[in-house]
Amino acid sequence: MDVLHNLARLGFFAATLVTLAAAVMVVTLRNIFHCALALILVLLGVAATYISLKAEFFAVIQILLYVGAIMTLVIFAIMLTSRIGDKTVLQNNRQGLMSFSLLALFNAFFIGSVIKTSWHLNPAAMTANVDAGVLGAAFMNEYVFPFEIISVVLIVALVGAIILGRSDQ
Amino acid sequence: MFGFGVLKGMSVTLWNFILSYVYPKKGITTVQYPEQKKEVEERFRNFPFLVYEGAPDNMRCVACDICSKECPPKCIYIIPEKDAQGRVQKKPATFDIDYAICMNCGICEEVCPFDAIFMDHEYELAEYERLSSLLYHKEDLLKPVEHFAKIRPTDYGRIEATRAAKGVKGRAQPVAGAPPKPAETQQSPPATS
Amino acid sequence: MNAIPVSYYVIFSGLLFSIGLYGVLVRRNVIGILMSIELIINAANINLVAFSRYVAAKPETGQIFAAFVIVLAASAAAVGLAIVLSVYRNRRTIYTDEINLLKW
Amino acid sequence: MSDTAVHSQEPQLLEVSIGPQHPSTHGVFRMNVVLDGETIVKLKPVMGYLHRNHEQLAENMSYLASMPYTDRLDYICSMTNNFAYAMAVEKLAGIDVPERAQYIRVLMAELTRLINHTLLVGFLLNDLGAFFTPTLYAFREREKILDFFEATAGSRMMCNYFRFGGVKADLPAGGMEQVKEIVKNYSRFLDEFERLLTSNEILRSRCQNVGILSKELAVNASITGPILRASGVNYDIRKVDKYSIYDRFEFKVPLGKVGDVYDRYYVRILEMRESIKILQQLLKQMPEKGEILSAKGAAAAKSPRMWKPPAGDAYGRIESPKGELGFYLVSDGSPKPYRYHVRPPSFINITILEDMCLGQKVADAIVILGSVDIVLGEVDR
Amino acid sequence: METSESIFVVIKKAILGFFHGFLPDWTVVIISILISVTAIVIFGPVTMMFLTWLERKVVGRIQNRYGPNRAGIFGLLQPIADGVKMLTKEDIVPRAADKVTHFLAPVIVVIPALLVFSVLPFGRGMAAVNLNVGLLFFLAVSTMSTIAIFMGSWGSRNKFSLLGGMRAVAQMVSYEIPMVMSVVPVILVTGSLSMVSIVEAQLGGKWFVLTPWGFFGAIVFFLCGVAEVNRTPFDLPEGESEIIAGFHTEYSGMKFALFYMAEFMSAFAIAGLTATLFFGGWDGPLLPSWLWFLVKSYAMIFIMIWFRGTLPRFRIDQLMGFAWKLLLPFALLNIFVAALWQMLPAPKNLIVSGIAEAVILVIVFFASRKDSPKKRTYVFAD
Repeated sequence: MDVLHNLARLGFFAATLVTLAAAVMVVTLRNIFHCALALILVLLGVAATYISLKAEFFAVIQILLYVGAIMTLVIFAIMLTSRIGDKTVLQNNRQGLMSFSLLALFNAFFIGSVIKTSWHLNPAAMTANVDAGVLGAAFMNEYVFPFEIISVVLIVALVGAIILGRSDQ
Repeated sequence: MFGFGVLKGMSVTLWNFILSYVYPKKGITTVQYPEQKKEVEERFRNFPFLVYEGAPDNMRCVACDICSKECPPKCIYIIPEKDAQGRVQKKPATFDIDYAICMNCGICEEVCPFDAIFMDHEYELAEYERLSSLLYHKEDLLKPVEHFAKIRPTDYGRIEATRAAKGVKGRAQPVAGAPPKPAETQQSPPATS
Repeated sequence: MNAIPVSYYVIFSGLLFSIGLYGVLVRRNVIGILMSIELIINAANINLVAFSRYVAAKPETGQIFAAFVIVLAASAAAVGLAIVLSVYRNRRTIYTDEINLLKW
Repeated sequence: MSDTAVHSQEPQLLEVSIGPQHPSTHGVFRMNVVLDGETIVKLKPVMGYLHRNHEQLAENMSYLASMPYTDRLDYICSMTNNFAYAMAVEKLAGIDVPERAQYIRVLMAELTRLINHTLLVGFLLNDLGAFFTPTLYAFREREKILDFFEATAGSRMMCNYFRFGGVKADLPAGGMEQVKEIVKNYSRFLDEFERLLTSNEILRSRCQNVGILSKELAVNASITGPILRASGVNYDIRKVDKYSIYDRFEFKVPLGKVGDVYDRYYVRILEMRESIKILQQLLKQMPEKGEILSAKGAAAAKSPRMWKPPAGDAYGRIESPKGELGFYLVSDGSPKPYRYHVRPPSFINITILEDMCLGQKVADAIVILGSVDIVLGEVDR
Repeated sequence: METSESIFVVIKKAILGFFHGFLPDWTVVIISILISVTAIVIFGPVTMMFLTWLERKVVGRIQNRYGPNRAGIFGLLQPIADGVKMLTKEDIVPRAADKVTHFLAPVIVVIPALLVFSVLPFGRGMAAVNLNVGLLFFLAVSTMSTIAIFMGSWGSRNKFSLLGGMRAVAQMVSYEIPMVMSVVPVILVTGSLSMVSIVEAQLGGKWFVLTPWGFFGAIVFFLCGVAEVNRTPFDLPEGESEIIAGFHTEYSGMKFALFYMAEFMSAFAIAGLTATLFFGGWDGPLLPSWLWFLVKSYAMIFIMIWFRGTLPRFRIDQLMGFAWKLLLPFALLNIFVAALWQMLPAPKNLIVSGIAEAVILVIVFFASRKDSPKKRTYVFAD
């Protein structure tokens, strides 16, 4: 079954590459709607990454929430703020070169340090099964307080969004 | 309240659905056209045709041009025949009806003093080309009076009766002898177009 | 599958983060900036989930925090886009360099 | 680059041109709609795509030759168009109509009303988004009446049946039985129709309080027909003029209270029921035999190009299914009318479209247009 | 009986056994996956073709017509004729269109519609993938079609398309919520997100639809599902009488057919999911399990077509009101009722949850009475 594992790894790397390429598209494309579509591709790639981490539940949640909800919101905002016949205008400012070089520098250091680091792996965690039940139990027991707080935050945010987004009349 | 009106409506459609299977006579209204044809009514009128008696040469039309003048969309075009001396004969040389323009109103039939033009029942006249193929000439338009008797027996009976009463029998020969005067007096002179 | 070392995930998320940061720095369009922020958040989430799978004492911890992050991202997106819409309604633009008045 | 900092408080508007190629504009009608989201802030009806020069044509041909052209005004109700035109010419020339012909005329007019209202309700439901079922039920019933028209007049839609001073031909053999059958079954069909539609919550919520037309506006804009009566104005020319023999029948005029789409829908259903009542009385009263074309009329029909009405003018109007249909004729004594004018109910009723649509959703505009009941042949002429 | 019951499983095993003879293990796994994928990829379009025929037939019969009856016996070849016609049509791309998006949208819209079939249990042991988050997977993937519709409407650069796309997204996002909420009771009672275990929890006629919460949950879920796949009376995004065809106004030929295909496949998927969640999936006596599943799914499909044959369309604000004001509270309260059902012992729970459901119904009835349309009276003048 080694071949299958290798195939899976290959799939993972391909997904990673596609994700990164799509991410680059998100920040470089001129048409903002295309950027949003590329972002959806990124989110799906990230969901694939979660699957490779054996977090299927989380991957599905990622699709459901990010692609289903947040991206819909983003696209709606794009639709409402740009006219249908608009020409594509310059989307980037003139800080591109500087930002790129700084970030390249940062990444060089970052990747170097990551490769050098030896991680203290936890073999128990690597094989453990994390399904919806385990997550739910954790939410309801250990993390119940943050869970409640986050729900309050969400409600406040939604109410705030409604108030902000409401037209004046 | 909410939903019951919808359910009531849905019961109607379900009833029609079931009816179409158990009692197709009432539940289905489709006429399977090319195979099955709905019989047209006797008075149904589509496009006009010219009547002849016996031979196509013996047509009732005298080229009086009334129908062509009364025709609301002006789709009839008549040129009377002329003999060697250039005298106008009581017979059309050209009698064209543009079926593409004709609107089936039946006025030509009503105004014709000679009962020479009638509305046909033929309705399958589709053509690929609409200019020349729908322009019907005299030869295409001529049909025997028996055809008229077949498609509209009631009207045929009535019209023949009045014709007999007026003493008109067929159409006089264009040559030889004095032509019998038609009963109508307002017959206009043949067109000079 | 576990043969993929954790550093791959970290580098992946680092690159994603950098791209997102680049977007935040260079984008003029507010919605573009928000989308770049989503990239950054996703990079963080990958880290959380990956570390919880490889390093953490309990494998669900990271996922739970990632879930919190998603909720916060949703809130941020909702509020942020609402702000964008109201800015657009008032100013007819969503380009950061054109929103240059301190009041309207 | 972009339009920087336009300090306008206007919401973003979207201008949409609904029509002339659109599935539910009932022909080639066009509405220029300005939308705020889905709400209409401005609506401009654009018409004339089907203009055929009807009036000018009629002024250049004999009186009878216009008769088939009136069929094509409101091509769903050719019989009532004929009726109005025949009435105008009869007034002009002083032709009287024999008894039996009057009955046949009213019979045809009321059957036409049934056709029109049934079809209208079907199409209204199509505009509401139903997938053709009510329309096809309406067609199913209409077909029976059209069969009768074909048997009598020779044509299903373009009947060309009325003549000055009567009608073209008597009812065919078996015609009376056919009508009796239609009248008998029609109220059963209406029951089925109502079961399908009237209590349907979706239809009610879509139609109620949508496109309200106030009494005052309706009167001021000279709206006629079921739309006017749905707004609560009691005005039915059959009652007001008592033309033809309408004074011999007992019928009522249903009136709405709110004046919205639902009232217009239901007033029409009720009118159909009243029409059935008229037809039932008519079938009882109708004389078995009799003249169908007066002598004067026969002369006019035999040689239309020679027939000259006296100089003068006349306005003949009837309550067509869509409203007041009138023909105004001026004669200078020649065989052609000097002036020929149509008062088309569709055209005048459509003028208040914007007033009814403002502030409604775009889907409502379609429904309101459907409830006004226009036929483009009549609007554009 | 036994063979017909598991005929497809047996066939798959036989094929795999054949390949196992001479191929290494890992290829067998891949072949196994391929067989499932092929089965779904064939099943989806075939279902769609059959559904187009069925819809036209049923609607035709409702409208006193025959429906398609020319191509083949009972017109069964009509979908093929349609397909040929679609293929030979000109592929029109508007000049102003966003070409890439316009091209990708119909491709992308089919993918989620096909993907959701992978977790549906078509019969005993006949789910292509027994995912332990199957239900969530279904819901998550079906939201993806929103994006494709959006792409289509945006890419067409047509105002009608744009309106349709806006409507589609608003509608699908709104109906997602009561839909998920109406599924929660099922998850609550079965304690699993896997479709297979949900069906197994209902084996032996213990269908959830026979419980008070399940009955109303099924109604809510089905209505939401109908809205989710944009069918009458919730077909606003493509309401042809208002915005012509909504998001696919500018599509022709095969691209249009792909949208159509996606719509019908999702409709079938929703019907299948309703059957799985509330009607016991493939559970049933006598007939083989997969046939039971199909019978139940097609019963749901019939109801959808019946809706289509009867009902007019909602308006956008009414549609939103229906989701947020009626279905969502109802679905939320239904969770509570399901919890009651689960907590209480066997005979008591039926009564208690039944009463609770009745109370909820009465509350909803009175709460919605103000908004609901009225009966009217008319006066008659002489």
